[in-house]
Amino acid sequence: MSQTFIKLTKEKYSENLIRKSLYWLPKECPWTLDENDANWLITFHLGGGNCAEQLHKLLNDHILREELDKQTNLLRSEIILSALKKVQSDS
Amino acid sequence: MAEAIRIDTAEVIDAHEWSGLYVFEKYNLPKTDIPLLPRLAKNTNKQNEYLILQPFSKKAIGSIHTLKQLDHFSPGDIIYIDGQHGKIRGILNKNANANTLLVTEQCDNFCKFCSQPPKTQNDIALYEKATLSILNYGRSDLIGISGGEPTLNQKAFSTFLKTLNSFHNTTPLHILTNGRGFSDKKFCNEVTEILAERFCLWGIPIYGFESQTHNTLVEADNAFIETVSGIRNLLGAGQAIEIRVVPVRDNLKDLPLIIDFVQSNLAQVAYISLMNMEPKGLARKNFNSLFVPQRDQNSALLEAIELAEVHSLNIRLFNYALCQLDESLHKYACKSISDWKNYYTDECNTCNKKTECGGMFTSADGRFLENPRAFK
Amino acid sequence: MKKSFAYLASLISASFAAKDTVANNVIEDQSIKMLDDDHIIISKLNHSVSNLLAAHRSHRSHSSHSSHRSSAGGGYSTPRTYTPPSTYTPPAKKADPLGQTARPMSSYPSVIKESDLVKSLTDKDKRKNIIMRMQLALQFEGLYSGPIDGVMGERTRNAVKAYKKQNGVTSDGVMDAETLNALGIKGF
Amino acid sequence: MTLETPLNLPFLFRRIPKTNLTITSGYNGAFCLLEEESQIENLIRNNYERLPQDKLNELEAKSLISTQAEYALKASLHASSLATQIHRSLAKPSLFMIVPTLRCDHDCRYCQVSRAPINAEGKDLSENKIDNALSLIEAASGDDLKIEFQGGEPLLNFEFITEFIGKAKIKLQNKNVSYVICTTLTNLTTEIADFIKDENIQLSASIDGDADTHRHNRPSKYYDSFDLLQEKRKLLAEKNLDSKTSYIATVTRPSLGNAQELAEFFNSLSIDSIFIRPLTPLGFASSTARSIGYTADEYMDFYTEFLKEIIRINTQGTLFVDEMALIHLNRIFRPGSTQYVDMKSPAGLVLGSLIINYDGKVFGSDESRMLWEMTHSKELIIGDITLSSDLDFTHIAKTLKDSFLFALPGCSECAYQPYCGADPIHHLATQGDPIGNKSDSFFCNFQTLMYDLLFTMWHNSDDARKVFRSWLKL
Repeated sequence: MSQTFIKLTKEKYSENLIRKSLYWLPKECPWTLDENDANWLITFHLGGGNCAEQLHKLLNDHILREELDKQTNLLRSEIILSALKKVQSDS
Repeated sequence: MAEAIRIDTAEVIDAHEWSGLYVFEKYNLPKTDIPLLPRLAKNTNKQNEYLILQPFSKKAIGSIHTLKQLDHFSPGDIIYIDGQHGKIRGILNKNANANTLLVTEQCDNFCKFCSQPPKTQNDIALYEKATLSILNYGRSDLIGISGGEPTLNQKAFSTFLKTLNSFHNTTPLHILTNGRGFSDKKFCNEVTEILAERFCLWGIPIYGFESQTHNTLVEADNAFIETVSGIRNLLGAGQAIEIRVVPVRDNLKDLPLIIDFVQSNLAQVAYISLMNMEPKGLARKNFNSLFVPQRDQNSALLEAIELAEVHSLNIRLFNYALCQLDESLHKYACKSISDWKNYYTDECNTCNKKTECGGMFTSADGRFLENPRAFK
Repeated sequence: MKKSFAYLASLISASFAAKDTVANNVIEDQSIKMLDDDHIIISKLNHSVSNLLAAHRSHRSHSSHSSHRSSAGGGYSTPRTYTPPSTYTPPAKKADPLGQTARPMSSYPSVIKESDLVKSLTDKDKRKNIIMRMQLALQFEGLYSGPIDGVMGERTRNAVKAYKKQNGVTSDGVMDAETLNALGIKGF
Repeated sequence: MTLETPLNLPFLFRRIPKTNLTITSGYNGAFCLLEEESQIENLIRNNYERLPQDKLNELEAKSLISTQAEYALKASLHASSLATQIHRSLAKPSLFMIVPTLRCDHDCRYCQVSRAPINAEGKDLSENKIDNALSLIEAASGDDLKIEFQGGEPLLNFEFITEFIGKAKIKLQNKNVSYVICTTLTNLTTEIADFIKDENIQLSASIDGDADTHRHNRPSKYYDSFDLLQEKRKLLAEKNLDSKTSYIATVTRPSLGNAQELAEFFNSLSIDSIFIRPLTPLGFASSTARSIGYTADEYMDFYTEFLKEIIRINTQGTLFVDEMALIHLNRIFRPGSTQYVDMKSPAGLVLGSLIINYDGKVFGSDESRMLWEMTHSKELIIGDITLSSDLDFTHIAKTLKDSFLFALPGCSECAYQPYCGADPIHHLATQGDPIGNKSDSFFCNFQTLMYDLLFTMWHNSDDARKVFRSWLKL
């Protein structure tokens, strides 16, 4: 059973990004995450399948989410926190 | 066609010096703890003579003559003698399908289709008259408050409501406002506290899903943001809101987007009312740029209504003639045109849906009349 | 207290678990705060409203209101053209879009004499009511802020004086015909 | 849309697998479906000019994007919607379940912990606990509530039900109470039927499919469960109780291949709705799981066929509602409207429902009591009416605090967050942790695929949209 390796540069991919993406991989894609100074090293233990492809899809979407967060995350948190505050002061 | 006379308007002679508000008939002694209006009562001995009576006694202090019996008024109605024009008008009328009091003609919106264009003169007395009318009116059914912008003079508006409260009056009110004043949380809280014990429905216009369209139609900068903030604050105070939309050329295709806007941002409103433009006042002036025939509105109306129903928003049509609407829309149409300002054409009289139909605006005459088509 | 759901609710909405998780990846920079707490509302119909609303949903009375603004015409409306009556003399200043000019003295009705009026005021209920009417009018004129109680007190008296001054009513009484008339009060 | 370039407001997105659709949604519950894969990139990267004008309008109307001028206003509206939604979720529970007995005359394959032999001792809730139960309910409920008798088979302790309702009429006279009995119907008698009619009680009866399926899933030592069920349905018809009865079907592995037949069968019963649900992966042995269980994907492959058939039946003129789909549609189009316990954030646990077990113990949900039967972990208990009518929230509060979707890993970035719910007990039971790993969660996978399916059908199928609209009007 061959393994698949993927190398992703740290400057392009944050750890958060890597982990969030790996999180959503199906059971069929068991993985381990290693790192060196420059890169994230992902190993898929059962080769074949489309695990790598799936991971790249997930990474792509999470990059978009990060970009959106840059624009909206502060407001997003404000909305949630002030909503909670409002409910709290009300009950 | 001739200028229509509202059914509860009558001709009167030699009444100039008696201009003012009166309670019609009503012999039972009224409560003494409210500022009472004098009475107008039939002189049983003299045809078409009506006596001006002091609130308390049967003592006549004057009399007027009408051309015909005032049999469309009922005891307890509030009426107004307009001596200068020799008219008697119903103000609060038991038999009217809608009773509405005008409390000011000043407004900070200048809607392109306003049927009652704003004026600037000091008309503070209208609040006093409205207060007297409500307090002296025998009934407790819902009364409309309109303008102008009723809340433009914030002090007068809250004084008006406080005064009603001070006489333990709890008449439910349907207040037509542009809501802008309530973007001021302080004013919103003040008013809603005064209204704590009173049912109030706020009819507030939204003419677009974003500032540009709305502000252009009401010809006021910042109106959209202030109106929406006002609605938000009123909802926060637990008030019941009716969103009013007038479909015209500028916003017809946006109706579904307006529904989207309401559902996404103000989902707790009680009603959405789509109201066909009345060809009156400024609407008559701007007719060509605004007017869309009712028949050409059908598809947009249907789309908006279906969307509203998916979101379980309570939506209705006002001022549409059934013969201009697709069958599928009839159940949303309200027989809404106030019964003193609508009429039926000869064609209408042969229509078997006449009784369910609001007919035409009296103002929709000549080129403004969309040719009716009788159901047979 | 343990039983109270309000207590549980506050416990949960205090949800620090949630707050932390959310606040985590946020630069704690309140200077860029965009939301004014005052502009955040919880939408819940107050009780009287929700009840009556239920009633009104079925009961069409409210909705039978006609089109945008048209209902305004249901009440008073300003006369479009103004034709002064033959006996016309300039009205007191009080603006009155009702088409009800304050009644000029010259056209004072023959059916009622100053003396009758005075006599008719002897009844204390009538007097009280006239004072209420005056207080109501003066209140909206912004001249009187006391209770509408039908008592001719200091504040009411001053308000009347002020009004007469403003509107050039020269009579010396406080409740004489000219004053009532200028205030648009009739029927006494 | 104004000429001024807009700004993005906080929104969530998901590419719906096997389609070109991307769903975007906001904390106000609004959603907008983007038809091309590139559109979400253009939206997030502010290349608005590359989006069709009607999309921009829709996004702006729904406050997913905004002009500079309206930005603060729309932010306040988002926060207000969220505050209103949370406030509602924190209201008092409206569903109160009572287990008059754990005894049951069925041996359903998927139900092992919540039943006891028909003659077992000490498995009934005794009548002398009714007063405590009622004072608990009175204190814990709002003006409107539903009381649901569960089991076991509640009709095996019918005396309890009659006495309970008798007393409830006095104790809860100022509230609007509706009653439901969840039953196999097999113990229905003329007397019981009359009582149900007089008291205007609703029935929720189980029917898993045609004779073979039903017998396979819901066997009984004492009789042919399917034939007896049909017999009792005749009795219901005679008593005009059809309209009072709704049917619930639980799907097991053998049915996965027969979606169409199943739909046809339910339709042939001339009932106007069916609530079809996957197994609760709780309360039966893992050995059983292999024979009757399935993954969320397997179930949803089945369900997709099932729903398509239901829609076909509706388009041919029969109104036949799929209740499970309707619940989700209500969540989509009327956020916060349905009180469906699994679909709340914070969780419906306690806040949506309470259950009083046969032994008097009080739990926050049906799953909680099942988990209790399996683990006996005290944290699940919030009260015990054999001792008092008080409730103790100390343990449950923490769990609930951790059940706001916007703060949960996996949920916080999910586009279905405004419509979905947290199910801590499910994850506690299946993964040993109330938050759980969503990528490996049956609940999450099921809900996600469910919303994928409904949004796709809503967008792509005119027939489906028509049918969904007609259901939403009911």
